[in-house]
Amino acid sequence: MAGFNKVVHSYEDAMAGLQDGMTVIAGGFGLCGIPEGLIAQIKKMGTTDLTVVSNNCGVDGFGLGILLEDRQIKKMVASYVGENALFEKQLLSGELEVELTPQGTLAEKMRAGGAGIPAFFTATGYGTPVAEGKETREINGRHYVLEPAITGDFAIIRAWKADRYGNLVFRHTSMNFNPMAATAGKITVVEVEEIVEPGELEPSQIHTPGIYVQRVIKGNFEKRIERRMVRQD
Amino acid sequence: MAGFNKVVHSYEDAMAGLQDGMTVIAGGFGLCGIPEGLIAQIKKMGTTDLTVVSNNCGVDGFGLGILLEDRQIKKMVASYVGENALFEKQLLSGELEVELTPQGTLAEKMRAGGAGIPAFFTATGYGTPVAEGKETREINGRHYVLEPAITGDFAIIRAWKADRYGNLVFRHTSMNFNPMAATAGKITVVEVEEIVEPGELEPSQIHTPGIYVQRVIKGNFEKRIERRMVRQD
Amino acid sequence: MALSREQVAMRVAQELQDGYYVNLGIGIPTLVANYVPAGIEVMLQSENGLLGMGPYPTDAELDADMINAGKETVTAIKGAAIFSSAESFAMIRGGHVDLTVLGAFEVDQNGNIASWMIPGKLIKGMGGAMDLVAGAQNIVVTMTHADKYGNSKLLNDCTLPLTGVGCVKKIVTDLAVLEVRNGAFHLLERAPGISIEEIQQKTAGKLVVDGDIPEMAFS
Amino acid sequence: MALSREQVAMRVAQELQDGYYVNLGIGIPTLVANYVPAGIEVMLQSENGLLGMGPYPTDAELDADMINAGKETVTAIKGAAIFSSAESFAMIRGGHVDLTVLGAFEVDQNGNIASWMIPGKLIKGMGGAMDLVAGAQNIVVTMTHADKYGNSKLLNDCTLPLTGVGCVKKIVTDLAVLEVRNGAFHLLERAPGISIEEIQQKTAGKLVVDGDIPEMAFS
Repeated sequence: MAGFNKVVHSYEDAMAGLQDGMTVIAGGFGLCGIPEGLIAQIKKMGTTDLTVVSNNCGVDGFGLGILLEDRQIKKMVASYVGENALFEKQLLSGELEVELTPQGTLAEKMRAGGAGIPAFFTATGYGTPVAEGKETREINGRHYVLEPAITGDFAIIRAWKADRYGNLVFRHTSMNFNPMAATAGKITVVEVEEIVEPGELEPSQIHTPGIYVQRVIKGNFEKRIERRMVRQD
Repeated sequence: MAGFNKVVHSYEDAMAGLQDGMTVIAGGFGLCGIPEGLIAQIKKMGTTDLTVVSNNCGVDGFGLGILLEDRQIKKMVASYVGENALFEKQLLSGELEVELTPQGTLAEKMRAGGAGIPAFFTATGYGTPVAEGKETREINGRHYVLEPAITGDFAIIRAWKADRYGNLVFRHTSMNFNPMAATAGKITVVEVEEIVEPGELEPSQIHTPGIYVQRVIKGNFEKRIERRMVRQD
Repeated sequence: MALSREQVAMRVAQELQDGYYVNLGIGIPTLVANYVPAGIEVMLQSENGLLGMGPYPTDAELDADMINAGKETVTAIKGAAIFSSAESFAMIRGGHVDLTVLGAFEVDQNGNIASWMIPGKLIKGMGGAMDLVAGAQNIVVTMTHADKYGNSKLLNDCTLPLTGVGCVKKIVTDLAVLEVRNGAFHLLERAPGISIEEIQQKTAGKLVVDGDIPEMAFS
Repeated sequence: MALSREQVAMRVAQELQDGYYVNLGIGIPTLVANYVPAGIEVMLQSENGLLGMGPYPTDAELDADMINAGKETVTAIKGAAIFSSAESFAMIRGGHVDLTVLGAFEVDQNGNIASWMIPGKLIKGMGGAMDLVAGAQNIVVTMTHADKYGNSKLLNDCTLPLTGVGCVKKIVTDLAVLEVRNGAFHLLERAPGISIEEIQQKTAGKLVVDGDIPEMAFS
């Protein structure tokens, strides 16, 4: 049973092995579905020169944004980074490198990385700065760009429920990039709201099968809301 | 509401528009998860010169195998066709063309077809007859084959439950190729065991979102077992 | 008179058809959801992984795990589906979304669109816009016809970095509805009280005015 | 004496490690599940979309919607996951499966394998075998050392159409355990009572015999 008990009990164990210069793929969209405690642990460890792959880089003072404070991120691969001032400052000063990637291409690059597809063609970005320096090809009358897959030394994700095998279920739209990120890490670490017994998750309703997951830790989440909108009813 | 009520009430309506020479992608693995009634309707319609894309071609007298009886299939794209004698006979006599495709590549080609990825690289089949005539490329020291996507004029699939929006849930391992087939048809027709009200399916537990589905019909299934194995307990 | 933001949204809403799957961008496009014509139903796709987006939540419904692509809290309608970003963009890239409505800085007469980056200003990123314009069956662009200095946004050639090539089919501005076809902007409708001359004057790209051009109708 | 099918499976089972995800092919590989060593746990992957395959069902459990890649009715263990064929082969192709055990017609000293097609006989198709040999971290081949006419199946070069190139790491036959490395078969173990001479005589490809070659141990 030891071999399949992936639950760890400290953030130190959860992120053990992370080293300077590694690539970390992070799940989440904005502040939704982000592994808050794992990010905090990376800040605590002080690991530097990281390449971070994530749709966004959090906000000032929360989410991945906190890794900017001590300049732990060398390069960011993201689709949208317009939410924090520190990011802008480090980008303009040349301390931070950014590779802007269309959101759908980013999701597909992670999936491809996990699925053993080293590269794929997409129409997204053809004729734009995104295609510069990349191979393009006309297929059946449309133009496409060849995009390489992404894999990471670590993937850090958030899920709702996990069992000790690492089977995962996500809650509502906090799913977003988490399932693909999970597949693309050499070591995939999942921070969850709840750990359940094997068999409690209906097999055909598992979003991420445990084979992709190396470590599971139970976290506590602030779940900060980025744009609180309510209607009066 | 009319625009999203995808439920049809006859097999004639379900397969309306199918014409000689079209490409039909079918879900199912062996006899598990196959759209029995939709296949029977194609037999009844007598449509010919079909290209059928499916992991298998049923067995003699059941599943896609019945479309061989009146020679409705011109070409079969499949990974394994060793289960029926009529298939063998038509193949050897030259009445039937077959394009053998590795199972994982077949699944990925359907997914790519539905996802707007016209082609992708895979290591599967490199150095084998599957790669003959195809572009190959070395990426990071491994050899890969470029595989084109598959799309169909029709996709015929089986699901467990559907709502009128076409949202689908599959039962156990009858899922198999059905979700990818669903995405790759210009017209995707789903035969289901049960039609439920919108809202009965938990949104994050829907396997196939309704956007991929054009028609839903309630069927009755024989669910023939190909290899019945039981243990004595 | 030039249309208000709400009127632009109202006019765009006339492009909706029953059973359409629609992705609405941030800004004016978002308002389109308020003007879906009576008797038709559309399903809103939000690219972070939600098909069947509903209104903002009540205080009681508020849930940090339920947001839209603008990172706003939202709800899901009955019959909604929630999925991963890869699945969401499979839908978009695969051409399953019927209509995308989005804003732009510039559009040109060949259907090119620039909407994500102004060099020299901060680069925020393209988000899902490049996938949306490459993937949707129909792209409608909403924007003011000219910028605040009076410079046309309908050009011969976009000057800013592109979001997509040859993808824009229709443009709804505060002055006009135009179709992009055969290397030109074809004027289809005028805003009430706006003259063809004014539209001509504020359109830098090639404008085709063929026959009578009706005023937009807001019933 | 040459090993029985069960003994080959028992020997292959010694390759299992605690926590391994394993895909077992049809035939002898399937038997490996019966000999998982005490104290370790492995998870069986069936490529039609099941991770955590259990034993055959009882009559009461029998369900047509629950099959394995051999199209046999099966069960799922507690903690199993079920998914689509695309997801299943994402796992396989992406290198997440630790070990694949499968049969073969021929293997050669460069790790090439031929297992799916004999020209002139009916072509049944490769099923998932090509993906499995291209994707798994470790490939163990089980087969008889020679065919029924005494012809070696361990060759310089495969003569039949290939399933995969340079992918076979280890071979367990009825006579020996061999590792494929540096363009040769390296003899690791002999079946009890089988001489090196007999193995040499039945191995057409380059065989390296380095030092003492122990007999297989079946505890």
